[in-house]
Amino acid sequence: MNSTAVPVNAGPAGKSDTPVRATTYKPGDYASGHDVRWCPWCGDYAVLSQVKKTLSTLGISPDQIVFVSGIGCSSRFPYYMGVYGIHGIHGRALAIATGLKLARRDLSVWVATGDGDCLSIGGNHLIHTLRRNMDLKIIMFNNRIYGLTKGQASPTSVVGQITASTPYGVIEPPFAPLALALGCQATFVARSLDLNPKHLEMVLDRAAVHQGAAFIEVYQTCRIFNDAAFEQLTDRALRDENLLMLEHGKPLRFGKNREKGIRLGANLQPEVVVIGENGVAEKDLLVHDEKAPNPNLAYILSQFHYPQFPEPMGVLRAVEAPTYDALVDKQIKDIQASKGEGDLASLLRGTDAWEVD
Amino acid sequence: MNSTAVPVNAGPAGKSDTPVRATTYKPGDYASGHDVRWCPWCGDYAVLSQVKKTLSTLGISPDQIVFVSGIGCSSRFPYYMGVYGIHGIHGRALAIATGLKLARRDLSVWVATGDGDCLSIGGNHLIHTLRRNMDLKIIMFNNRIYGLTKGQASPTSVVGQITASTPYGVIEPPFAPLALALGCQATFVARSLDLNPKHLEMVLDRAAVHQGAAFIEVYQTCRIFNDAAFEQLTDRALRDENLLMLEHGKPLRFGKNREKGIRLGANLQPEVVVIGENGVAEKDLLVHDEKAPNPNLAYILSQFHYPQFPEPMGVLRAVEAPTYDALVDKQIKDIQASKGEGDLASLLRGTDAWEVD
Amino acid sequence: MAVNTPQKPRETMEAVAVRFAGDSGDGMQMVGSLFTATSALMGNDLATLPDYPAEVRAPAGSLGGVSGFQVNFSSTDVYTPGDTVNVLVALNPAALKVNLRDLQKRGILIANSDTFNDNGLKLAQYTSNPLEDGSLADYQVQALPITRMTREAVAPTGLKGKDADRCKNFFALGLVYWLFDRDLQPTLDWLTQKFAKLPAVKEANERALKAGYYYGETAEMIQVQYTVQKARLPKGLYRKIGGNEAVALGMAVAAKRAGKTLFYGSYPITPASEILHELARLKNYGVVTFQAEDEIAAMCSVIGAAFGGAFAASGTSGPGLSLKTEALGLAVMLELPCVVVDVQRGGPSTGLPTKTEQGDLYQALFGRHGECPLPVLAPLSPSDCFHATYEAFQLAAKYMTPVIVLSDGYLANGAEPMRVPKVEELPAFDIRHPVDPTGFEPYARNADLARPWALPGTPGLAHRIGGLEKQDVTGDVSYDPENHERMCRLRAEKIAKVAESIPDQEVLGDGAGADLLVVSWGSAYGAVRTAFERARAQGLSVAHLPLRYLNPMPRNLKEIFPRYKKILVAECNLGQLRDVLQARYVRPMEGLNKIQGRPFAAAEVLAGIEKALRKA
Amino acid sequence: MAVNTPQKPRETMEAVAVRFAGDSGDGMQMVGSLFTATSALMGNDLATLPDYPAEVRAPAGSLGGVSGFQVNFSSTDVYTPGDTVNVLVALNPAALKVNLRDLQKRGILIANSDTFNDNGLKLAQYTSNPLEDGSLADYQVQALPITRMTREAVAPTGLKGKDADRCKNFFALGLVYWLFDRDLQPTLDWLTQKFAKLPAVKEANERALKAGYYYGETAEMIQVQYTVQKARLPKGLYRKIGGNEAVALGMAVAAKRAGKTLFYGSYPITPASEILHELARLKNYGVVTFQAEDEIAAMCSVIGAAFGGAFAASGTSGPGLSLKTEALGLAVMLELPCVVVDVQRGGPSTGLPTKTEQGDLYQALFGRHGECPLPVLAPLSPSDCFHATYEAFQLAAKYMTPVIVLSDGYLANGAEPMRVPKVEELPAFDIRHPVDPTGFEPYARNADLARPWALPGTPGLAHRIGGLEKQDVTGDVSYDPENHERMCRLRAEKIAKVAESIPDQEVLGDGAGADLLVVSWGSAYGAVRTAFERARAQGLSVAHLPLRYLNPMPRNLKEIFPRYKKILVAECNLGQLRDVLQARYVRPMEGLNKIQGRPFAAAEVLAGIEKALRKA
Ligand SMILES: Cc1ncc(C[n+]2csc(CCOP(=O)(O)OP(=O)(O)O)c2C)c(N)n1
Ligand SMILES: Cc1ncc(C[n+]2csc(CCOP(=O)(O)OP(=O)(O)O)c2C)c(N)n1
Ligand code: SF4
Ligand code: SF4
Ligand SMILES: [Mg+2]
Ligand SMILES: [Mg+2]
Repeated sequence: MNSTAVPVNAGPAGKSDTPVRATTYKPGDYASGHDVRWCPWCGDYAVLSQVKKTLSTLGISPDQIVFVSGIGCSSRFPYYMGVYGIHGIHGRALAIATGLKLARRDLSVWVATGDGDCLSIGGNHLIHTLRRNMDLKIIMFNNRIYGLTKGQASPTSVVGQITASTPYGVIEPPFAPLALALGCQATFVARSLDLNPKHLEMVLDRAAVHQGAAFIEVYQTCRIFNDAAFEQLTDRALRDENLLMLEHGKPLRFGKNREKGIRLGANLQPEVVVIGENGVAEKDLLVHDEKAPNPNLAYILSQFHYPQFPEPMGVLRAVEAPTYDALVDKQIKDIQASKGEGDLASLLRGTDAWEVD
Repeated sequence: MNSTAVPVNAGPAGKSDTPVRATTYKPGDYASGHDVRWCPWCGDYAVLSQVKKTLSTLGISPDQIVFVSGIGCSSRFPYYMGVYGIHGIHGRALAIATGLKLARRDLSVWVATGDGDCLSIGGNHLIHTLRRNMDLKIIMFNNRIYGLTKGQASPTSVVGQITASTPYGVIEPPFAPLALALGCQATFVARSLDLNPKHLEMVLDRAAVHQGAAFIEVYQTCRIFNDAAFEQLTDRALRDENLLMLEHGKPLRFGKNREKGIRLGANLQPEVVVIGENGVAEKDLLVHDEKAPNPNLAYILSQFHYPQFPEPMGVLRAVEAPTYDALVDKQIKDIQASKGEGDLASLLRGTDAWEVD
Repeated sequence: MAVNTPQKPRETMEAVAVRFAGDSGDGMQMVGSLFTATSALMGNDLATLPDYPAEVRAPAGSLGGVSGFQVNFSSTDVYTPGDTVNVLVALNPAALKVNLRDLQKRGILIANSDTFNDNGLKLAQYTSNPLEDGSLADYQVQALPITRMTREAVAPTGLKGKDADRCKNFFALGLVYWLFDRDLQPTLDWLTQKFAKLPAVKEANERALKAGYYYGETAEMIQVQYTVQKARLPKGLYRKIGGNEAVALGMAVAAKRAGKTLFYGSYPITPASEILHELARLKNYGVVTFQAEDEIAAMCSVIGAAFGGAFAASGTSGPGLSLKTEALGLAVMLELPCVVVDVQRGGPSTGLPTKTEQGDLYQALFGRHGECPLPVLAPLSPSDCFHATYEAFQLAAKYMTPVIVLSDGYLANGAEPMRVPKVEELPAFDIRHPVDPTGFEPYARNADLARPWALPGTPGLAHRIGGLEKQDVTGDVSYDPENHERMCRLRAEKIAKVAESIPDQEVLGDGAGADLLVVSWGSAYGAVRTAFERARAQGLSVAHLPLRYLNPMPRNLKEIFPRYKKILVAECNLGQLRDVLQARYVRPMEGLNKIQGRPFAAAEVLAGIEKALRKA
Repeated sequence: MAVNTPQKPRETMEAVAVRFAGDSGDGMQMVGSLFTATSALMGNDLATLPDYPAEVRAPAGSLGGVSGFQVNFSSTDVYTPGDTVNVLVALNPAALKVNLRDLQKRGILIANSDTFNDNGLKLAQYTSNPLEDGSLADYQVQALPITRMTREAVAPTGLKGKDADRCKNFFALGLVYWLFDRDLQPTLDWLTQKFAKLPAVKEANERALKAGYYYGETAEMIQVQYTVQKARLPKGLYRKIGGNEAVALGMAVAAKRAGKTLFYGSYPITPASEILHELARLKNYGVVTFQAEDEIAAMCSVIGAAFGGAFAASGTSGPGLSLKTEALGLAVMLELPCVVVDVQRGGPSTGLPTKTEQGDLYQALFGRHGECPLPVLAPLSPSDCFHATYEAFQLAAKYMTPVIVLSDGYLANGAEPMRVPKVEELPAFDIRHPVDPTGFEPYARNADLARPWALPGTPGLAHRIGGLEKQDVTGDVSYDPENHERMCRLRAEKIAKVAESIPDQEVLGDGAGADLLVVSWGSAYGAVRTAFERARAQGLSVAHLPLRYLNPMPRNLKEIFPRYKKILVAECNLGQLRDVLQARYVRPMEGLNKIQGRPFAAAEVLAGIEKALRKA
């Protein structure tokens, strides 16, 4: 072993919540220096650079951060970060991250995962992680395709999409990932876009400070296998009609001149309305409330798809709730407080020992 | 082989939708005659007898029905039915049933599964089955416990519940299974109770005729490991306060004298109100609409838990949408129609063969 | 309490096997355990085995619903719960039907005659009453109206009907206590504690217990009382321990001894769930238990926790081990320490979930894609589950590798006394987490070929690991052909080197050579050892090699095998170890195989030994 | 089109290996395939092997981004794509750096000198320009400004910049076509079809192709043109086929031949995904493809479809096979027919996903809990993937069992000509689904020990199957100890009986005995066969046993092995088959092992043969 020894119990469970250091950091402090091997112009680059920026603002040393991923183009993420990392197996990033965080509450644990990794093979771990409210920051790169394996359909590929595995077009309806997350009562649900660095930064910043499972869907363009996936949302001429930029406490407005809005109609059916037309005023619009204790508005928004509705960008939901790792820790401490901390000799002896002599 | 041959291609994919025969059947025609080995008074018995009743009304011969299950007390279900059956492996019933139904659209395929089987180890198959809208009838026996393995916590065990694996109490928030299903845009979502045979029958009847994935959560009492789980919902003195019996097109009313109702308050926050008090009238109440194209009301209801809210019983959502197996079939037929049905010789030859002589 | 000194004649016996059998609802496991605890306290060596149905509650009185608990207690060493029993308690006809074949000729049968009515006989598929039709002439039958006598005994407490009847197991227990001259006090203490909040129940059970005892003392029917002397156990503190309990203890103790947090990530499955239950109770020892959504998540959580520096482990059984396959491969690639205990049960697939088997050896050794070796240990007895699990953590941490421990249903559910080790007796852990960034390389290796266990949070050591092939030393991703071969060979060599940390194999009996060497592995030890001792007593030329390290194997095996004319490999499967030994030592071996959801009986092994020697 | 008859001298060669290498974006796979197709049409026997990077697009010009395609074409039988190449096309410095070591001394190197500028050399980590520094003196170097010549050639089409440059692969192809006197027509036809909607692109590529060809004809630099005669292939219709394509075809054809629906449930994974892609295209043949959410669901869907009566199959690679473990166990217990193709890649864990290996033999044979045997086949060549998959369905349906086919990355990506069988030549399927309820028992067995395949929907045959142990004959759940042993033995015996349906093993070379027998399995066949033939040509006493049936093994193996003094087992892993053979035939064997993500080179095997004989 090429190093000296440290106390054997470095980093047990049960340290304090978020480690904060007095130092200041630069985005470059979070880079691994390894060559980044994504295709030129892949949307993953933008996320990588925003993540480094966000981390540098938190005052957390790179040594206190761990990135865990599954398998996929996006799951190569940890290799490009100058932090601790595990490039796991396909679909299992969240399960690995859960074990790590339960053993080491002192670390800030992030997960990079793809639409296939997270929603196809990894779907079960996602829903359980969100249900438990594990304190993990989850960045899901949604390019609506399997990039690494060269272009098969993913659970977010759209109906009709031609892919290597669906030469005659996808027939399955895709997941609405944010709706799925809300079906699990996720405490932090947000969406952003690789091509809007400012917005991405804002969403990442928000996720970074959320205590609990923070689920971010990032629309990410795969240049090679699904180049046009988000054209309608990124094209300058179209995007204002197709994007709904969420702001807490603000009415839901969009459109080139923010002239349109969202109103709740009969039967809880949302409608696109134009302010000033048919007597519609701003006060008739739904007002965004990411902190609402009930997830009902967030759920309604999570189902918006263009062209019928503008697609919401930003934080759909951000509420406080105990995290699973904190509860595990608390239960242990409570029991230790009431029963006393057990020592090795009493553990060995058990309750019914007898002496032979 | 103790039997004569039939044409080798008996039962290929692509037969017609639902097989209907002219015969009439009795519930007993769907019994296997095997000794039923659940614990005395287990809630599973009630479901077994209602299922046989429902099937007997459909005019489908027992030979056309297959029950698939995973592992658990409830997953022993197929053994007690006089139909075809597969008692699969833990959590995988839906995946097995999917393959069967894709190969044999002529069969009526049902799935019996437990809260552990379906939501813990099997969660991923559930969400994908619902997303795809596979034409399967799914009965999930929710006893909020692992019965077969003698009493560990399940993902529907409630916070604080003492189980074999949580001697100091469950700390994870449970799934709201119907909300999870709605997070996947499930087309049929319903709930019933083992102890209300009439209601159970109604829900099973409705599921049986639904084209697509029909997800039924049945509150089922495990007498041995979780006897009190549904006391508040079954006790004569309490149940009227805690149950919301859904009827399509009817206002949401409950209570001993149906004096209470559900109204949607500010911020999409539902509230319990008393009709006649504070000026509340029936017209102020939410009206149940299981056929609403959007799942918003169903989602709001899916999160009701006593004591805050009465728990909805009945059909939360029932909408029409193409089923996955029908789309698979249609795609094949369309391509065969446009390209012509391929024969064996041309398949062997491929497109670029050359002659050596 | 004072029990009158019995007046009847006493006989001394070396070892006795008793089986309590009744309906699942009759509380047989409870009285079996109490009898065991008392016998342990009285200084006997012992081994126990419960046997319960696969259904949670099969129909009352049915053959499928019979539940049994067997205890073998002795004044000499005990290696098995006994092939056959000296005393059978049958609380209903079904219990008699299912268990009679294991009662020795002239053995004592205590039957509850109240249950041998038309209904009970029908449920047990008897066409005539065995207590009356002379079919039990070979046994010492004690047919007693236990239900009625229990009711009378408990009447003063006010308990009636079902509640009163529920005490009949304590009546039977009292009777057996008298028969073997056991002390009632431990059981009375237990009742006091258990039913502290239900004084009537406590009193009723106490009364039933004493009534049974006094019945033995007084009644004319039973003529002799038996004594089983204390065993000559080495001095020390003892506790009774079952295999699953021992695994849990081994994990918790290893972590405490190493100053580590124990992280146990698991998914319930019979017969391994109890490990989770045991550990979940140890929260005051700081144990973190995580019931994952499935076995894949459980195994992955273990990997994450191990990366974080915890002592991480998972327990499961066959179907769960199959699900852990892929993640185990990742653990091998990451070279992180962790322990997986597989409590084997009848397979394949769901198989016989509540029965024992040694069918997962192949899976443990070979069940991963690619070249993916890891150490495999198999404890020999319930108490050895403690030592093997502890040792698994020692090897895992020393060699930075996942380790599989192969327990099974027989060990898991069986119990025996274990000497409680002193803390100082437990081997220490020498775990070093690097802290110095100078020259740190995540895949540099020490003399044991282990890589450093660098923990996140350590300044300057940030590094990334993953399932892609790694560059030797640096751990960077590498697609280099020669490097891949080097790494595959290094991983294999490292596991082979584990042999340097395990003791040489011992052979019982003549180590210099004999006509026959019987090889067992894991739990088959008990029956094979007993059979071997009987065979030696008969003067047969036989030795016994109880294998505990399945991968790597002890280095001296290659010298041992040539000394024996013939080798017989006894295992509860169709010959998995035999094949592995033939592959490694290229020497023909015979198999003694049983795959019936039950452990070997010593008599079966003895017959196998005799047959092998006859053929030789 | 008419190409002028070339004027330069011609030489005839028996076999030539050409490798096209360039950046991932340079279209090397495309021109390689076109060259192959043309050579096939011209009657050569051939074998091909692409080699591309693990990243979808590594940085342009970098060493990690080099993509290559090798084709070996010959007038005699070809078993491998060739250890070394006669001609290397290197479109940039990185391609030269990575591939030069495989170019034979005196071989032809065609390099695009336009790319050997400062930037290109730096990316390839060259410190001086190899085209100028004399380091290539051992080769026939043709350094041409391919980029510039291509631009000029396509100028008339109006294509410019990147679009024009993209045609340079066709320039290189044209030149190589001239070098080996190949017909341009098939490629021109292909361009016409491929770019029907992009006439300018079509024309540009056409011009580039012809420019390359004419350059060869005209320029002074290349002095000789080579001819490779037609191979003496048996008469018949041929198609070029790759291993994955062949698997897909085998499945689709088997189902059609049996009058069954093919159900393919799978999850994408390199290098098996192509099977899914191929089958998804065959919808007009009624093929049902299902991309499941993961490999577990894929395998379970296969089980469901098989119960329904379909021909059900799944394809995967190592990590996926690991995930299918538990469901494969269920399939064994249910005794339902299905086929799983494992396209092996470098392991363990994620390993080397785009590289080949034979590391999953253990997993296929032993990787399930409990006693869980199933047949395993390994095709010997890309076209044999068709036959092996077809045969797997025959065995699956006859014996009612899941069957594993072990392909690998080398077979999957390689290609060779395959004689197209006539429909009548394909063995028929004799599948009987019972219809008569009289005496129907789900687990009654026929002479092959197969149980009936009764389909849901059949009146009166309703029955339930599952993973719990079953009562012999009736299939009811059974916890009976003896029945469990009977069933475990019956399942094992049934798989052993499969040996009755497979041919006796053939030995190449002296079947009566020799100094050395080289055993290969699956894809190692090609290199071992080539080496074996060279060794024979050298007069060495050696024979070759190419194993195709890994479980059960051919019955005559036990008679074959004793005839040889020494046995050498050649496999791309650390010795898995050798161990299995030692276990079964209890005879010491040597291993020739390579685990570098690459197949054996024939020269390596030859060296291994010589060494083994020297030691003997
Ligand atoms: C068990 C297993 N199955 C399949 C694969 C192959 N595989 C690798 S990545 C991937 C999908 C990647 O898609 P996504 O998660 O969307 O990531 P992207 O490449 O698009 O960023 C698949 C199927 C694998 N590595 N392991
Ligand atoms: C792979 C695997 N893991 C674990 C088990 C053990 N097991 C069997 S049933 C079950 C849970 C049953 O709970 P649930 O699905 O709620 O059914 P219930 O018995 O309550 O009806 C478990 C964990 C198994 N059979 N297979
Ligand atoms: S294949 Fe797509 S997702 Fe993957 S690196 Fe390239 S552009 Fe990005
Ligand atoms: S354990 Fe519970 S769920 Fe299982 S059969 Fe008994 S009562 Fe029913
Ligand atoms: Mg993707
Ligand atoms: Mg349950």
